[in-house]
Amino acid sequence: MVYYVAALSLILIGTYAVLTKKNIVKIVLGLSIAETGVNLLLITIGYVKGRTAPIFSDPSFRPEKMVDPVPQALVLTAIVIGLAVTALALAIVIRLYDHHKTLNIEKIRQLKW
Amino acid sequence: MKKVLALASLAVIGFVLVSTLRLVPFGVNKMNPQVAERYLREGVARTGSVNIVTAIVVNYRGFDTLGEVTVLFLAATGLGAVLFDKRGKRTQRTPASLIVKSAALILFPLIVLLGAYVFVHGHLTPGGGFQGGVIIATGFLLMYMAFRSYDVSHTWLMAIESLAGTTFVVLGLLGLVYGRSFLYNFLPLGTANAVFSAGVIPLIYVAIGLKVGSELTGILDHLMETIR
Amino acid sequence: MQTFLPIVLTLILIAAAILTVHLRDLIAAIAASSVISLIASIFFYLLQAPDVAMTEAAVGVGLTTAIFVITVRKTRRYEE
Amino acid sequence: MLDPVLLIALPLLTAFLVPLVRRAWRPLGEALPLLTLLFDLALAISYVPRALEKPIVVIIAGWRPPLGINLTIGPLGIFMAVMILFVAVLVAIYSIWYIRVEPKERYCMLCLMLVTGSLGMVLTGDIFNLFVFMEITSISAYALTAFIRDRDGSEAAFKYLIIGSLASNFFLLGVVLIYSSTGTLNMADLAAKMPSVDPRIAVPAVILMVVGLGVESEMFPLNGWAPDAYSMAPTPIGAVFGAIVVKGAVYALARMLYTIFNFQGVIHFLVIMGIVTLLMGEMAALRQRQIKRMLAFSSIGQMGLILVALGLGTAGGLVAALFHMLNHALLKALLFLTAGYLVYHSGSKEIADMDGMGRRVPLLAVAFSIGAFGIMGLPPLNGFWSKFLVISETVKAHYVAIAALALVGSVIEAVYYLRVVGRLFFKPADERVRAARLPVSAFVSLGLLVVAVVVIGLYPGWVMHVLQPAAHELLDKSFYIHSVLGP
Repeated sequence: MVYYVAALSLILIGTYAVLTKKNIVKIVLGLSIAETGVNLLLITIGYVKGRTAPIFSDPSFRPEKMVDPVPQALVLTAIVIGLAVTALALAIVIRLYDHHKTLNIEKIRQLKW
Repeated sequence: MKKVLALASLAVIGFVLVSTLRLVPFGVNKMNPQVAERYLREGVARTGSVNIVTAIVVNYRGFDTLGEVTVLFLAATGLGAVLFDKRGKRTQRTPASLIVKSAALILFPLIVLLGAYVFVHGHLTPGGGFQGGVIIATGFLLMYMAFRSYDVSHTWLMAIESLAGTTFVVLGLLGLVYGRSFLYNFLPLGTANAVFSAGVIPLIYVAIGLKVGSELTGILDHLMETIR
Repeated sequence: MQTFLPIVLTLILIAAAILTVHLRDLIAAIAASSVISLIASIFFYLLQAPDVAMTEAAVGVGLTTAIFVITVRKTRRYEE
Repeated sequence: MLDPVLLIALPLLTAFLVPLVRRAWRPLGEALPLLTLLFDLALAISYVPRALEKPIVVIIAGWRPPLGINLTIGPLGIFMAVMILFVAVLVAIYSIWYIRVEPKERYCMLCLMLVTGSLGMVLTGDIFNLFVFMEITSISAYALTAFIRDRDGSEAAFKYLIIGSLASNFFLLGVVLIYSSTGTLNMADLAAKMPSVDPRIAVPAVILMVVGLGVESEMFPLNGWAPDAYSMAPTPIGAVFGAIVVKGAVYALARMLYTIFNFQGVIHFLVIMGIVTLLMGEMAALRQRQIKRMLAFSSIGQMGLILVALGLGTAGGLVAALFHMLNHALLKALLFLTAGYLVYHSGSKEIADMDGMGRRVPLLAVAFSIGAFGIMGLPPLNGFWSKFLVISETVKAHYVAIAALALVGSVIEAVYYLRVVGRLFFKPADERVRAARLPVSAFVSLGLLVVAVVVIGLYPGWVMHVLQPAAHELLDKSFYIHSVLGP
């Protein structure tokens, strides 16, 4: 149960940061927090109490005693996608700072948001 | 005003999610007998990989992984495009102390070795191409931090990146030629729990490891080299 | 211990998330966010997902933090 | 018979290879992306007859669905793929001369991956795979928006990136909820299992996914990124957004709502969202002074019309929606590509500075006018048929008030397009603008688009031949399920 709480609060806090923060680095941070939250939620859903990781490192391990492997595979993909988005976002942040000499979104805003 | 609006919408999202997740019990087996349980039951025998997560990532859902590799490649390409004319001399960094320098020199080969170990053993132990690649990239990060003039050859990075990506797709196409479908595991599976087993899985993971490692190093390098 | 540890970690996690959003020093905020990743990675381990735990530790705690810090070094440290 | 997975695998291979090949032999490296796209287009066209007969199910890695990922190439998928590739090839030809900002090589790679991503979106039969391809499409779109690297380009890209990533987070959350209650990710399997899922889980999941896709498909409150991204990105990319990125997302929306969930309530909700999007888009377009911003808002308006037709839930409505999607893709590409040269020759983005361009660059102005007349819905151009269909189907489905509002939207649209056309031809020209000739690349791409627009306008029956099975594929859930999972 407590994992659900953790995942949900990460999603909500991250989204809150994206929606209200003025500093663009903070906005990107918020995005990555929310992503971590979604990943945690996915893994939590795949967990089964009292079972082990889906690796047959010992022949005595039984498939009935393992947790769901699919969410783990999905989260691996999601983490890497998140890293890619973050890296691109930060490159754009550097560009924006270069043009405007500020990280405050209200001072950057030229186009209508 | 904006904050109130944001909080209100978050309250709605939170409420919906909480009331939905109450219906999803924690820690109970929700596996689909036709999908997840079959991976667990047949995975080792049919893919040769002891680590079922690796079997799914590289084999069952290998197409996702190809997409994922593309996403990273895309990020590296996009980053290079966005920061294109900002390259130049790196900002003056404060030189690291002797301790950091010598520690980096000792650790760097070990870190790269660890990364290589992780992606070669991806089908046996936790870890795989991505983890190994990221570990290698952190090794390069350490070198960047320790030495002011440390530099990686861009031509080499690009060549490794390009070749590794090509290898992945070509392995997939070979599956099409020698097997029945794209990414088909056309090599013999061997005995489980040995390094040379699981057919193409280790080969693909090595390609992914090299690709991720060189891409992330390239991203770090690009970010570090931008003039302020 | 089995039930106690996740609760404590969750509390730290939420505190770190709030700090990340709240702190005006960006380097401190990034440090707090790497704590989030660290705890998330412990959670992944506890939830029997060692592969994911390893990835999150390497990506979230290591690389993401590094690229954030580099970005802040290239721009401005304090939020105005 | 080549395996259809090559449609996706080959462009990826090319994208990975381009940097190497360019080092080895520069001309080949520059021509390779275009050659790949041409080959892909030919390949896609060669699958059309087979796909119309029976959906082609491509198995990847040797695992039958639901175990592995599969591609499902039915009438709808192949229609979308051919449309995407046709526009992509023309944009690639156009870009040869137009894009001179370095790094050109990266531009080609990003475009190639954007096309691959959207091809993957329309062909895949797996919902998480759809998410991955959506990310490929949108990340390349973010990078391309920032490609010019000026102030506004970076800002538009940042805005697009934040809105887009937040939305894809929501989409992933929806996928998580669905997985938690069905344990599968294959679309056909999901469609089969959906009726037994607790609606208290399914409805939030649908909403999250619609929000996630709504951003890319420019649905009303989520389309704030569009005008800036369209107008700040390099011009060919504006055409790509309107014709490829958005269409891929609308396809995914339709697939999600019709094949997987099929909640009548949610589908009809699209009519309301669509008409609001339409009116907001057209009103905003009327006020614009810059030509690319005007085209962007007009694109939002047209997407609204498509959403209205999608939301009707009838076979006729779906045919109309798909037909309008095709026509809008062609027309918006034509308009954007001509606008690029209008801006280039007049040296200004403002509509006011384009007076008399019709005398200086007549071919360009004529091409623009054909696009404008087409999108306004004048016969005998293609836009007429699809607009007529959308509105008559809306009336047939008893949404008379909505049809009237859509007509109002069309009238507004006519006003602002005619204003531009009038300025092009009937205002005295600025002395500084000299007569200019179009480069061959632009001539070829614009010419082909004009031909396509006119031919579809004269012989709409050819397209209808493909559209009817495509609409049928969306409406008949069990047909889709059986063709993927077997009887």
